Amino acid sequence: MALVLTEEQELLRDSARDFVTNQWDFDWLRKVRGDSDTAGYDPDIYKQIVELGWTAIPFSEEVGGLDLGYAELGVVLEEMGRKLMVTPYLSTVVLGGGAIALGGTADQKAAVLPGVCDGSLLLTLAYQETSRHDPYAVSTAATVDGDGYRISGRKTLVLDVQSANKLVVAARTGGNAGDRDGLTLFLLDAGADGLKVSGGLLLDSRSGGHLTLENVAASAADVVGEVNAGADILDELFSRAAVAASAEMLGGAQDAFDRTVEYLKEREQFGAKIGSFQGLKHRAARWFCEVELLRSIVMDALRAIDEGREDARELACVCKARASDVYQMSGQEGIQMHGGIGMTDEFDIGFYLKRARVSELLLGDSAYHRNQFAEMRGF
Amino acid sequence: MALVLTEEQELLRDSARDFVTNQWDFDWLRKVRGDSDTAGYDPDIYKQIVELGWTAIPFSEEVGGLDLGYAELGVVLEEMGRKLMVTPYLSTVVLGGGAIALGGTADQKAAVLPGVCDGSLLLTLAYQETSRHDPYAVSTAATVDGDGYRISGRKTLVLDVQSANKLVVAARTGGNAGDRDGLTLFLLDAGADGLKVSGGLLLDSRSGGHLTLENVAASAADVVGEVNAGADILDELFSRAAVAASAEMLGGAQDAFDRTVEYLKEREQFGAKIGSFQGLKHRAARWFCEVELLRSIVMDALRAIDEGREDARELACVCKARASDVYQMSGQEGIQMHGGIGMTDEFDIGFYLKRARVSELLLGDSAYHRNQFAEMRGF
Amino acid sequence: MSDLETFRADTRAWLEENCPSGVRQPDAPPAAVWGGRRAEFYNDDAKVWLERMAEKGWTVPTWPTEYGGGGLSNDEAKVLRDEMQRIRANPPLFSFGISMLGPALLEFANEEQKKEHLTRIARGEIRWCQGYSEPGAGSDLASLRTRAVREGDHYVVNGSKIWTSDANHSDWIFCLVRTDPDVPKHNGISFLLIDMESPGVSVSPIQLISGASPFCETFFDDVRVPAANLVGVENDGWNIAKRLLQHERAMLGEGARSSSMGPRRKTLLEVARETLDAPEGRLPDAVIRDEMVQLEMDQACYKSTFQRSADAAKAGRGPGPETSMFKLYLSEMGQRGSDLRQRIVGAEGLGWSGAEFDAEEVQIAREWLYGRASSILGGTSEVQMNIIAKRVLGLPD
Amino acid sequence: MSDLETFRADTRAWLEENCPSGVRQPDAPPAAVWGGRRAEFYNDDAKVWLERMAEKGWTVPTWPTEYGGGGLSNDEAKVLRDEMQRIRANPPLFSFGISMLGPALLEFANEEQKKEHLTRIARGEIRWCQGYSEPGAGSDLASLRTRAVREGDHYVVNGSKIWTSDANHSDWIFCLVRTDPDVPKHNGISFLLIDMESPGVSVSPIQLISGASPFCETFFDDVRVPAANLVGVENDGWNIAKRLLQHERAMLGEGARSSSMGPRRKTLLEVARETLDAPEGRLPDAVIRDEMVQLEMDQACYKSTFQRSADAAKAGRGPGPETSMFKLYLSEMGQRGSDLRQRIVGAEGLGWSGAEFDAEEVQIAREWLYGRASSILGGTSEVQMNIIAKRVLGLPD
Repeated sequence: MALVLTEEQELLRDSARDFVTNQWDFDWLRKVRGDSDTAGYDPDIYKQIVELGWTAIPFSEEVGGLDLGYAELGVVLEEMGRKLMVTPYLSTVVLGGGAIALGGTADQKAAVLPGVCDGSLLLTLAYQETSRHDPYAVSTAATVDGDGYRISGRKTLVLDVQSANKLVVAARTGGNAGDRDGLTLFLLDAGADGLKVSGGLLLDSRSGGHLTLENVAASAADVVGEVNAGADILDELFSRAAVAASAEMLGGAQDAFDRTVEYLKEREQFGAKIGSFQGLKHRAARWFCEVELLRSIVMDALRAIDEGREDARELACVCKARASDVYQMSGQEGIQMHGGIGMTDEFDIGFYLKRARVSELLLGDSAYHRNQFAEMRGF
Repeated sequence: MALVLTEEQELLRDSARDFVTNQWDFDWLRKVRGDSDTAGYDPDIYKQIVELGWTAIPFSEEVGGLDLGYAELGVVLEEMGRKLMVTPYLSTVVLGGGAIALGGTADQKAAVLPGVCDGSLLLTLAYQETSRHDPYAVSTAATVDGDGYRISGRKTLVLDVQSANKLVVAARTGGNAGDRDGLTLFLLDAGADGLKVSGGLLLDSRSGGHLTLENVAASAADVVGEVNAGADILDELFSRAAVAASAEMLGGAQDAFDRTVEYLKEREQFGAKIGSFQGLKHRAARWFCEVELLRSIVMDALRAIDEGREDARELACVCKARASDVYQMSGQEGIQMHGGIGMTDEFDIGFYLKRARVSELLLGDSAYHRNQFAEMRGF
Repeated sequence: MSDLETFRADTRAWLEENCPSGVRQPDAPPAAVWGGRRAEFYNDDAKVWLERMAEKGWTVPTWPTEYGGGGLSNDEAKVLRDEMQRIRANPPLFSFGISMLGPALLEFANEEQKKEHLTRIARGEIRWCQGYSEPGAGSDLASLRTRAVREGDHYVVNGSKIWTSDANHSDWIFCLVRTDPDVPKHNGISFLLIDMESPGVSVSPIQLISGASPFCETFFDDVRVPAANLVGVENDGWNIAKRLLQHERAMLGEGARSSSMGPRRKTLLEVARETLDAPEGRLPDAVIRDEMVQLEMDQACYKSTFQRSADAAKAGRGPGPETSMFKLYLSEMGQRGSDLRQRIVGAEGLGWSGAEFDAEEVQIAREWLYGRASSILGGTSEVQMNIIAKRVLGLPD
Repeated sequence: MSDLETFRADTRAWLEENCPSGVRQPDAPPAAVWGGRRAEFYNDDAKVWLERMAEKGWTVPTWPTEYGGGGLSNDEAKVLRDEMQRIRANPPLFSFGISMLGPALLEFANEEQKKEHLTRIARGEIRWCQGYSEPGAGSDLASLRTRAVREGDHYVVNGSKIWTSDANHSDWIFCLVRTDPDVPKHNGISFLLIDMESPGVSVSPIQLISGASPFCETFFDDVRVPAANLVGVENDGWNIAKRLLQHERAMLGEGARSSSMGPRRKTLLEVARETLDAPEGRLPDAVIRDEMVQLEMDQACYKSTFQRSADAAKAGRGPGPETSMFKLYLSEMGQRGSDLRQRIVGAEGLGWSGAEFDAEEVQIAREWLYGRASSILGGTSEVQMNIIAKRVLGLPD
């Protein structure tokens, strides 16, 4: 696939941009902070997203999906990312839904994915236990109990943990924390006995938090994929999710850049537009290049997934590493070039830095992905 | 000691600057390339340096020295570094002379150091065997042979190996390459049987090359310090030499900076002095800060040696790491800001980049010293 | 015994007798006394300590005694500082009056002004804030538009100031105002002292990206200020302002030193050891380790540079444009430090609010965000680079 | 079979028959044919290959057949390229005539000029060099001072050009000259073609910091040039120049692709494994490893960007100002690569001359030095950033 949008993709992008611009209230990011009863997202917005068909994009027609690809998923994620929209889309469609679509049984797919597509079901993935993304560092134990399992442990940084109806939980049925073998994924109800959600508001006004499991019962039918082979699903899932997250990050980086360039053209200081100062010009030029390079690698990595290319996982590492760095740079340069006003909560630019930081640390930061890439390439 | 020059040090600096400006011919750096019979330095310049007393600076009065400190040594090295003067000073006074002064027997000191001070003797240190600075990575073997030793092995990047009359050679009397224990230093004559010098011209018009030892005989009296404890001398020697080299590098970085700032003030393009372009201004400002920070740490590290301070070795790491980075940056920015003309051999600025690279890799680059520092600090 | 040694012995004895345990670590809380009409003391000892020190003039040890100072030489002041540190005594008083306004008044104010204001600063009776920046002016301070019009023996002031730190807790504000709009911008500026209880002054705190902040916006609506509150010559305030900015940058540059005020933070190394579960030995993450070392090394260079500058100052050079270098570096090193800290703790440093996140976690995030201000406020990094290029390197406009 | 598939089959068959083994890897040496009056061929096959390809017009496959081209569509040209790569055939001809001057002549020259010059370029009869930069002008190309004065049906040219690559091997030079010194600088420039055998032309090679170089300085001393050699309108040469610079940047940006010409170099990874004595497993130097990976990743991003640009071009957009981005990045990545290479080999990459150092060692050092030119020549990185800021971002002057 060529690294340009097809006509259909351009239409999708335009309609997504319209929707985000006109329906999403950026100020929601501030309002949610005072709202202790928040669901962690705006249900009305999510309803509209469902109506637009976005939740159905990557799923097969059998389960009510549109059978489109990551290229299309990336288009809508980028547009949502531009205005820092908060929805349980990434956790439901990409993470939870992605896990079921990749590794779920036919029954699980039939039970879960139609609900994801029609918006009646919200999912998330609970895997992280240590401070930094490390997929095999799972200690949560699933011990055999009769025909089923009892799961106990604690998960951290579970995105949208408050709103999810069902959770895909990584637990250990063999081996030790750090081992690739012995991981098993379970599909659990949010209301299961012994499952305790403790959520909060993240830096960037997304929701997330801890999940505590105390002897949570799971049946053999709740196992996603095969016992002890959860890593096969997780490896592919995280690779894809990293690219999806990068598409969203690209949108944010692009918008922070665009806003700042506009500001450079308007703002006057020392009797001139500040955009006429070469010091800022050169930094803006470099920033432009960084965002362009990010856009290219995001497009390439999305298509590599759709095409099942051999280099897809390598590209995913390159993609998330660069997205993390470029978005962080965009947040920082955005504030610095706006000056004092950029530091105020009243102004929007600061929210990009916050989203950049959370997104950077979710699913592995650039150092993590450099190391992964090095291992794949045999460095 | 305060981090300012004393009146005496200022006088020394002024006279050194006069000498280097008026007596040293920068063009020598070009001329030596066509001269296959070169001694690797200008003997007449070295003679004058001796007359100025510089070779006597760090040695005790008993051996004909001036009994001054590293603070003073740093002053003259910086001035020599400014104009990229080529002399066997570093190898003779700092490395070879330093090894004898630190660890030599009374007989060795009496035999060697007066000659270093009065210029009749040139020394060097032969220790490196691998591509990168790694003091304990010595395989050259010194095996017991009667009352003495037979030494065989190969040394690389031996500075001024062509002109040295005597060499301090690190060899292994125990342990394996990489071990701290089992190293022994020997003082050998350049003309010793089995010792083969194969020198060339380095990038920066200094001389250096390989040394091959084939069953070179050494007596017990040739051992510098104690058998198997050569690392005690080397650790301190390299720490001091790193600071001395940094002082020379500071001079080069400062001069490259000064030349470039002058150029920015003179050169016109697009109808204006290029120094008026903010892009270059900001880079010049950062460069200024880097050189100033380097100057501070060099001064501090020199004085830490003289005062025998506990943090002297840590500072030496900070110092050489920064000197390596700042000098390299100075070489690169110097050429870039001069533009095309900076790339021509006819123009002087390119020589700073060359000296920066050789100096960076001699005695450990910044990554090496960051790691050393980390070990000292328990990271 | 030399005079200085005698002074040290006397000072040590006096401190031993007069410095109450409640202002000495570890008894003293990590808090500061800022003085002012609404002064708050973290405990009774802090109040006693301020009174006793003010009595000796040691809240401002080097100021002349006739203005409430201690009349000490720089060497004596250093002895006093050393001795206070020895017994880990909190400073009795912090204020912008001491660090910024005072030195400027000593240099530029008339005798009445010095008598009135310096003594009250020394005793901690009046808390001052700074009114320089204006909305829309940013780093281009001299483009300020707050207008002061002379009417008889008063100025009438209209306009607003932004980034007035702690204005909501302050009693007076020292302000740059425009007294002549018809001349080139640096020329028509005056330096005015304004009592914030004057009718027409109002203050509104600023919410930052990191949450609540010490910064305010301060509004002036037909505020009448006695003409006697003009410092120096009308329309010649820019010179005072520049001098004051140098003191501010020097103060910000020295920030690293006074950071001993807060509770001891875990070092980056401690945080990394905890988070990476590596209580000893080489840190398992080589890349993080290398970044941490680079930061430590840069801090060592900064420390040497600061020392060199201080040693040079002893030899007679005051704070000059090289203070821009300190501001530039200190802010960036601080940013790198808090950035690294947050990246190391990862998931544990991403919370904004909720019972879910403990205070330390939230603090890491807030500090990281707040730290972005350090390269903007007090003159952006870009302005510092401009100053270096122009005043130190002499590059053309 | 589609037309394109037919074309592919035909091309493959033709190549199989006509491409001699001496120009195919591994038999072919890694050398190029540059053509010209003093053309040199690395072997006899190379001469045959050029003749056969020129016959088909495939030295310049997309040029019109009437000017010696192959008249192929872009898609067909890509098929040809693919098929040549498949059999690892060296390109028959390299030249600035093909990559730079040709496209400009196609766009701006008159019929006679096209007929005369394009066909000779296509057949490799004339080797061209570029006369743009002047001593003292640097990146400010338009400040050029080489003067061309019209005298009857000739121009008389005086002045000099610098960085005229391979001028000492070239037959003709395409030049920017000043034809009107009295108008603003971009306006009085013309584009002139000059035969270097004309009396008064002389060439002097330039020694770089890395040693001998392909660059020259070219001098014009009362050189008489027929007025018919003016391309486009007098005083309107700047437009042609700008267009040509875009082609040059695109070519420099594409450099990474044509690098397959040289002998295969050891990769950085191979060099690191050898030098660090780590034939397998994780590289022992974590910091070097991380730097190498970062470079690899940046190269991957560059590759995707280049592909995206090509895909966009297919959709109808020609090389625009974003080629500045390629120039900026490619030069810096190259510099980082050769810098890393030299730092990895350490002591083994510091030799300048002497039997002591083997050729590979010396080459590492020379390449590292020569690489510093890439961010300067062909428009400095600063100029590329200016172009991006102005033409892409629309930032004000």
